[in-house]
Amino acid sequence: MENQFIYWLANPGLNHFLMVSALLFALGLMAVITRRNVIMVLMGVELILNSANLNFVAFSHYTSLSLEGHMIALFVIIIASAEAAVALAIILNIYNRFRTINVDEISNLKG
Amino acid sequence: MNLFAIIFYLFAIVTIGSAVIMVFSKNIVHSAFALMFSLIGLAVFYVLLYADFVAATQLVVYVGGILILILFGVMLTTQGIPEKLEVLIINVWPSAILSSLIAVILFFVFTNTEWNLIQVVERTEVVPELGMLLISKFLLPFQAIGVLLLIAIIGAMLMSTQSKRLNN
Amino acid sequence: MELQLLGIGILTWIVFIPIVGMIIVLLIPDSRQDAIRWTALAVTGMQLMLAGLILRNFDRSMLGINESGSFQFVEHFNWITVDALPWIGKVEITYFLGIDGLSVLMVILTALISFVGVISSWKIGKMVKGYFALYLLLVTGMMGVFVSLDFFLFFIFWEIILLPMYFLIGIWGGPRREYAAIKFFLYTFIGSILMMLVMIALYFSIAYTDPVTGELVHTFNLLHMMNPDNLVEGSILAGINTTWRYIAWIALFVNFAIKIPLFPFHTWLPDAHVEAPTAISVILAGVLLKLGAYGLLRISFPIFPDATVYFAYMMAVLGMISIIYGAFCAMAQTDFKKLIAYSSVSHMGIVVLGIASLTTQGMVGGVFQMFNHGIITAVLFLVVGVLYDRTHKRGLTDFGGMATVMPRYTGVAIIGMFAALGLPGLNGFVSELFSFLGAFSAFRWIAIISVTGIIITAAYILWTVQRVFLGKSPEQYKNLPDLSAREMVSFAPLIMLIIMLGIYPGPTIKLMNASVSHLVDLINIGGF
Amino acid sequence: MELQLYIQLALITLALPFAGFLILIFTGKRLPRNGDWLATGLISLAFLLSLFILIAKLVWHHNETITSSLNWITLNDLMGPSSIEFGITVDNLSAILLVVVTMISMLVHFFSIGYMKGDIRYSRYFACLGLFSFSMLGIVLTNNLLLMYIFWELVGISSYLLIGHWYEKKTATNAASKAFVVNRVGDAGMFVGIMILFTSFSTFTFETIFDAISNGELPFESTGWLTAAGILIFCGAIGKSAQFPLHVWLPDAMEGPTPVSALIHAATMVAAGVYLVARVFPLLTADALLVIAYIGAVTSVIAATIAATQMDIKKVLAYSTISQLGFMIMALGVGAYAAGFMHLVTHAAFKAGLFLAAGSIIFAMHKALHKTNDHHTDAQDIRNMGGLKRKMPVTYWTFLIFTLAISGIPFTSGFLSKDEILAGTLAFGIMSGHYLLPVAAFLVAGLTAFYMFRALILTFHGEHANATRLEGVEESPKVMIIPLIILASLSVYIFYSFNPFGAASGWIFQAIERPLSIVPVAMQPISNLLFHNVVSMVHSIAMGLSILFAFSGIIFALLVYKWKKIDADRLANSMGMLYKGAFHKWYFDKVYYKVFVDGILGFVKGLHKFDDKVIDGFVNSTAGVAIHLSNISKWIDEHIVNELVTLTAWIAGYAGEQLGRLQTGKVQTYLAFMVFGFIVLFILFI
Amino acid sequence: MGDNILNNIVLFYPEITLVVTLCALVFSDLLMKGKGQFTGWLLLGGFCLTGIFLLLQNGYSESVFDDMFAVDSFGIYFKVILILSGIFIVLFTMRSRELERNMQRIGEYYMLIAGMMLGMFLMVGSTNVLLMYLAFEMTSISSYVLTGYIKGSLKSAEASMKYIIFGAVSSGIMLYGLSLLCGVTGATDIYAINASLVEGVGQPMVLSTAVLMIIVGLGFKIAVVPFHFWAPDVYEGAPLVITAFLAVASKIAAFAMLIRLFSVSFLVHVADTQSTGLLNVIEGLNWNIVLSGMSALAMIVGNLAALWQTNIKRLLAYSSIAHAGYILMGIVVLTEEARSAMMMYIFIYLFMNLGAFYIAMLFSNKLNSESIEDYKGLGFRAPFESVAMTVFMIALAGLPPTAGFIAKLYIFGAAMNAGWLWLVFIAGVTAVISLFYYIRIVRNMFLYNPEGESGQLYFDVFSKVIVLLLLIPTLFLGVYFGPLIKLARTSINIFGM
Repeated sequence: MENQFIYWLANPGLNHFLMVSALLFALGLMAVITRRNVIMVLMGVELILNSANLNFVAFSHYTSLSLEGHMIALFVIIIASAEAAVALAIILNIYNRFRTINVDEISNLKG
Repeated sequence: MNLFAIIFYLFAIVTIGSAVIMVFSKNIVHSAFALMFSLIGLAVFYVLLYADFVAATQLVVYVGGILILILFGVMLTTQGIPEKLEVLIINVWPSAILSSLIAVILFFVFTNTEWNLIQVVERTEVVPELGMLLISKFLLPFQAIGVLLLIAIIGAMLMSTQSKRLNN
Repeated sequence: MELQLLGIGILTWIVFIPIVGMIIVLLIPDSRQDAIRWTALAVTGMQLMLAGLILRNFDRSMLGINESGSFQFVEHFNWITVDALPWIGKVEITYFLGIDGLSVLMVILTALISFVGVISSWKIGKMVKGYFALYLLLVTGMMGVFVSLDFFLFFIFWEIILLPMYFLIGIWGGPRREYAAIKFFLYTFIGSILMMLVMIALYFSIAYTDPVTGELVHTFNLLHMMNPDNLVEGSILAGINTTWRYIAWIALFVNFAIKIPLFPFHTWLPDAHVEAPTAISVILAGVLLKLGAYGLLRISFPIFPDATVYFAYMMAVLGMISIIYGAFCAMAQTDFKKLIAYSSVSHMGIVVLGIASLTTQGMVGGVFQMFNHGIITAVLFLVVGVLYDRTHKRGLTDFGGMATVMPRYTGVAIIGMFAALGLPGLNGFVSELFSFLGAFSAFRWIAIISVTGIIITAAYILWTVQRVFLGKSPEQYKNLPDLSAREMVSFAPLIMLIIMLGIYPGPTIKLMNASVSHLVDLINIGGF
Repeated sequence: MELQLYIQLALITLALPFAGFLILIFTGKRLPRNGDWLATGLISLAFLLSLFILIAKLVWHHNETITSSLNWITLNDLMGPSSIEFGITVDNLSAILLVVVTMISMLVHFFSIGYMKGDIRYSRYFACLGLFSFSMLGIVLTNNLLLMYIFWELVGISSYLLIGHWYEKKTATNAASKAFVVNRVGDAGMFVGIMILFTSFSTFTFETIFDAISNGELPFESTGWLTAAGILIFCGAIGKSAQFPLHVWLPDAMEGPTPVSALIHAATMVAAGVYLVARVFPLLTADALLVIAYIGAVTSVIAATIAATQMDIKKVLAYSTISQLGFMIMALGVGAYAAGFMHLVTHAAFKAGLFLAAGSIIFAMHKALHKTNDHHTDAQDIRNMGGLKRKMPVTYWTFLIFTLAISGIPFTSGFLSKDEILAGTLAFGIMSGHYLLPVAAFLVAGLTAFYMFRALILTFHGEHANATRLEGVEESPKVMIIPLIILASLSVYIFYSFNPFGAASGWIFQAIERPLSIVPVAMQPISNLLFHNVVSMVHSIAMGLSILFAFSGIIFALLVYKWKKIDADRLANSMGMLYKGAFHKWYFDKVYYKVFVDGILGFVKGLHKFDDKVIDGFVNSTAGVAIHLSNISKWIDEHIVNELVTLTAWIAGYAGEQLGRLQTGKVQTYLAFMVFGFIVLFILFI
Repeated sequence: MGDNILNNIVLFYPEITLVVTLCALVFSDLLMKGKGQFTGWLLLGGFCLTGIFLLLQNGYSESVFDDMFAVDSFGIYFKVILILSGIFIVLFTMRSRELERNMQRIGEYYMLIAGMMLGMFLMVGSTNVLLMYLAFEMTSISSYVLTGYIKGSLKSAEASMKYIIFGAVSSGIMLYGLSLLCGVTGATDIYAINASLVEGVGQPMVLSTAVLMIIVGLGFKIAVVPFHFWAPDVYEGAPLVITAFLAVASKIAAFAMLIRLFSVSFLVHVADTQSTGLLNVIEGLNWNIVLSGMSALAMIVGNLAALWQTNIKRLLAYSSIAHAGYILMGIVVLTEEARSAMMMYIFIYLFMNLGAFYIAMLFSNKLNSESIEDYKGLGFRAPFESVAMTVFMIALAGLPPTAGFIAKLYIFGAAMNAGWLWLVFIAGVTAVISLFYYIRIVRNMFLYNPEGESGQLYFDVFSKVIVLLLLIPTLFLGVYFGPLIKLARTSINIFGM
């Protein structure tokens, strides 16, 4: 049992990458939920996207997904950049209006 | 313990460690740089997984593009005032519980899954194949992402430019 | 029996003539209020004439209920037909109008009360156009319910009533009109949703085989729904005495009980009545409450005879509670209108008691009581309206000695009151008699307990008479004018009917007798 | 004479007063003299017709029952068509009562012309009288229970209208409502009884029901239900005939005009209960009859004792009426069918006479009071009267005759009927062992004589309380006097039987035969034949006792009020004299006085209190309870039934509010919720 | 291969038209900066042309671009609905005062509308997870910006920020789910995924996780509980027209994508599906149960939370959450009948919801307020519009004789027929609750007298015509809906099923 575990540890495979991606995903979520700075939230989102990307690439390596996984990863990177651009534009807009980018202070809409 | 494993663990630590730093660092600039390291670590993973083109793109677009963008954002919104770089983290515990729950769930799921693994192909020539795919099967997304970028540009312009009439 | 005018069936005329009237009313400029009033009067008058025509040509021997061949003035057209698909049979919604003994009285009642209602709303001065437009829409809805033989159509008409009523109470009502209107609306809407669910369940559980093409057709046709052979094997309402059939029956019953209104679903009624303008109270009590009992007879009973038999006792108990409880509540009121509202609860309890007996006598009594109650409460609300118009007060203690001040008015009021009290010689007695007789043969003790209701009724009616009409009149009301010609016109037909039906109810009972006993027959075959 | 002619004549008789009602109610005020002549004329015509019917019937078709009916409603049900027939029946019973009703009504009409002169609702008054006469005739003529019930209610309503004739007076309207509602209680019972019979036999017609029962059909296959049906139908009579415990309305009903009291609350309507019992007599079981007899007895005793203490002349008469009605009911209950019915007839004459005479007195008193500008003195209180004999001789003499008749003095009509009832009661008591019944009957006979003479003496004899007022009193006009004279003459024995000491040979006994009981043999009362035999055996004893009791009552009254042998001492002398009297010979007298006058008076006072406080109080408190109940149900309605709905709405609203509170406006909270939702879904889903 | 692509292009005309329109907009905006509503009319023309091309496609059922994109009756039905809503949105924009004040950037506004429309078209038609995600993002990015279009408004800015944060996280989670899905099946297009699943990949756990994560993303777009939190805030903050667009078009597109993805991928397609109308989920993957719970929650939460809202946009936001719940019932119930009922619902929802938003916009133009408290007495100041609003409200509440009733009737019916009685029960109860807040608006309009200034409100003919365009279908479909049923029934065919 123990040996098996060590063997498993010693030979990184799909699951290892998936674990890393899972951790990144969780950390990304954590950042998104806890950080009060909008930009930090954005960074958390990037982390989430990257964790998914890692999945795609890992799957394309280990399973029959083949190059389509790479393709998706590429597209996701581009989409992420587009989204980041728009998000930052919106953040700038927010900053211009509110003079803050603290998410908590931007909560006039509620109920 | 082969090289692959060593590299994997090394960069796994780098990636996750910098991600942790990113999440918990009080200074936003530190966070941004931590994110950069994390992304670089991922790029290394991509290389490990024989996805060098993706790795390159990751470096170019993410590290070179998005991260710079983010830093610009930080600068623009803090306007160089150091206090503003210090950012709050609150509700750590509830969210930590939530996030770790998610992680546990995913771990649980992954370890309980028999993946439909295939014999790992050691690809050497990935880029030409990707190129072929891009103009055959993925032609439509390829075109569509062009439109997406156009829209993003329009949107970003619209959002970031100062309107003449602001007083409302 | 077919009757057509200009190639269009008479039932279509009678249902949609108010809609035409509504459009005309909407086209008349706001300022010409009298033209609007006269249009409404003309339209309802025409409707009344059509109702008379129907009565004249009505064949009393035809059964109706579940036999499509013996309905009269039938109009049956395809409305919506969707061809069969592999996974579901043909779907059909039809425009199916027809009347039988159950509905003919209600059609006449609706036409009459609507006509009287227009006369009594002559004094409405606020937004005359809107008022009469909504009023006419309301009339269409009511009339439509009574002549529809397709569940879908029935439901549409049923719901059409809601909104005009809401506005009529809500805009032209008293001080707490908003509360009353929303209460009315919500209560009825809860019922409607329940009915809709049952309608859907029935729709899927019923399919008949098209005699020509051999296709399986899902339909909303009520007559097909009454045929147990059309129940689809394995569908939710298939079988007999199943839990789902009971649940469906209860859902329908709650809907109808809200409209009737039966204890404990009645609390919307006093509020609605108190706040509604006179004519709307008249419509509400005169016609709207009948929709509930009519729905029970037209839908619940023939489609679910087994559940009807199963729940008959419960219905009778609720009827009994309504009778006594309503009467007690009426006695405690100090507001004239509220008193009559509660008396409606009590009197409609008699209807339910009668029809719950599932005997011919009881059901004839119940249906007849529906008609009579419609007329009597119409008179009573008009009576209140007359006083309210003159003094803007409705408290029972505000008046006294009206008999000296307004003798003609008092005469009319006393006839109405005594009819409500069940005085022999006036129509209320006959129907109460039959209801109680029927109930007694089915549920002995319930009937006996219910009879005590007539004592309480006598008490509160006489107390009311004493407080309002007898005694000395207050100084400020010494010179109230007696009934005007317009008011007399609105009272006259009702009073005449009260007396005529009290003395010789035979022909009226004969109108519905065939259908009612056929219904009883149907329940007895299906329910045991 | 063709049999159908009876029916036609009866129908015309029925229609005449109704026509009067219709004409007067719509056009009364525009007619000359407000139409009193029309109403009176029509009722007189009706009287003549009914007199003709009676005579023809007795002479030519003595033993026949003539029935005719038409279909009112036909109802097709599963068993085939069943029809509800409306019909009238002319037999000796109804023919006699027809005459009684029309005659009294006619006389009251005449009397009213004088009495009601100048009333503001003069024509309405006559219209209502017409309505009443119509309804009463309907009750008399009908051949089925439903029609009986219908007319039953109609007389109720006309009584209501007439009691409340002066509706400006609060007491009058109260009395009217009370009368109607109390009657309704009885009617509800009657209605249930009718329902039992109809449900079992699908018909309302007496004959058909009797046929069915005699064929062995029983309601719900049980004799218990048959008894119940009988008692429940009798409930109608309890209400209408003011029997214990529903008698409380009748004294109050005296708020109506006095002629109305004479007609409705003395002679006719209240007797309808007796008539009803007579009509349904065949289906009454022995148990039901016993209940009826006891209720009659209790009523008559209570009412008689109360009557002895009343000061209002109309109240005295009212209680006396209740007492006499109890008498009749008791007679029917014990099986003295013809006697009870005959008492109905004779009582109608003399009690109507008494009321009319009282009306005449009150009319005169009113005038006198008016002349002296005295608006405080009660014109109906016998203490304010006295000595009227001189001023109103005709009234006095007629009143005296009526009083003799009601007291059961030989040679009066009352003696005939009362004697037969007493004999019947005695016979029944002997045969069944229910001795309380004859005891009560004789007691009441004595009491009746006592209180009637008390009233007579206090009103007409002695000194008037106010001499100047007495000067203003004058005899009533002829239109009022003549009816009194007619009624007085009708109170003489000769009209009923040529033998002043035996009614059995009179025409009423010839015409009326107790019908055979049709209930199952085990439930039958004592058979007619046996009963007759015993009655003839005890008849002379009963007569002797009857006369004894009557005279002792009269003498006692005379002792107390006329000769003041007892009373005068007490009033004239102070306490010292009381002591002296006790010390001397009068001690005995004083004991008598204590025992008999104070004791009896105290007892009856107590009883009156019981009635006033307990029975009436009970009825009043029932009303109170009803009002409380109604308030409670109103409260429940407003707070519980309604609140439940409101509560549901509130819960929905509260939930909505809380949901709104979740919407904090902080996007990260939303994200946390979202993640949380995801986790929950995951846990549920996996 | 080239021929193949050329053939495919014929079936791609509507999308191409949209792209061309977008480009034309960019150029015309450059050339005629701020010249009135020209760009609007241009977009309108483009939309109409797109619509015509769509109608011409009627009857096709093909997959194009190497199984990237499907042109089938299902897609066409939804695209027609989307283009209709697009046309209405452009018309609304022309009447909106709020947007008139920001006229100088209207070119970009229309471009983003066009882009969003393209994104939604791709969402409806895409059969590959990549294209799905791409389309999803395309739609999202446009809508983020459109939400923040009113630059002068704090609310608008805040809304766009919340929207993008929530949207980015949701789409990230969805992407993660997609990655798991692709990984476990080894395929990216939905037919292959289905084939692989039907073969029996097993692994229900990871599949379930993937499905759940996908539901998060789609649930966000549909705004269904518990992924709805953004909706009220964003709807309130966004320009009214955009709120309408989000509540109608973007939601409908997400529904189309959800149905296509889930129906094609996660159902077992057996031969007799056509005859029974019953569908079966992949063994061990009861996603419809999850959706049923979400549907019930959406109905409950949406309707309850709407009770106390005073802002019309917010109220309609909650109402649209509730409606999402009702529509979701059609997916939960795995029958073709339910799907057709749901498609009917969506068609009707388009008219009644757009109608409600439009009237709200007209009122807000005149009153400068979105509070329903300010609607008091409007029934007398603007009778036509108020009556229309009343009709839309009762349609949303589901009362006959409006189309809203038909929609509810059929969806309830389908659910009941399939035995989802508890869901129908909840739907019924919540429908009653919903009446309360819908009628509150009607009450404020008619049951109160005008407060303060009470002059008549005048709207131009163009505005009224638009109202009529929405009003007439709402009423007409309530009494004559046979053709709609037929249309919905013939349009349920998804390519590959």
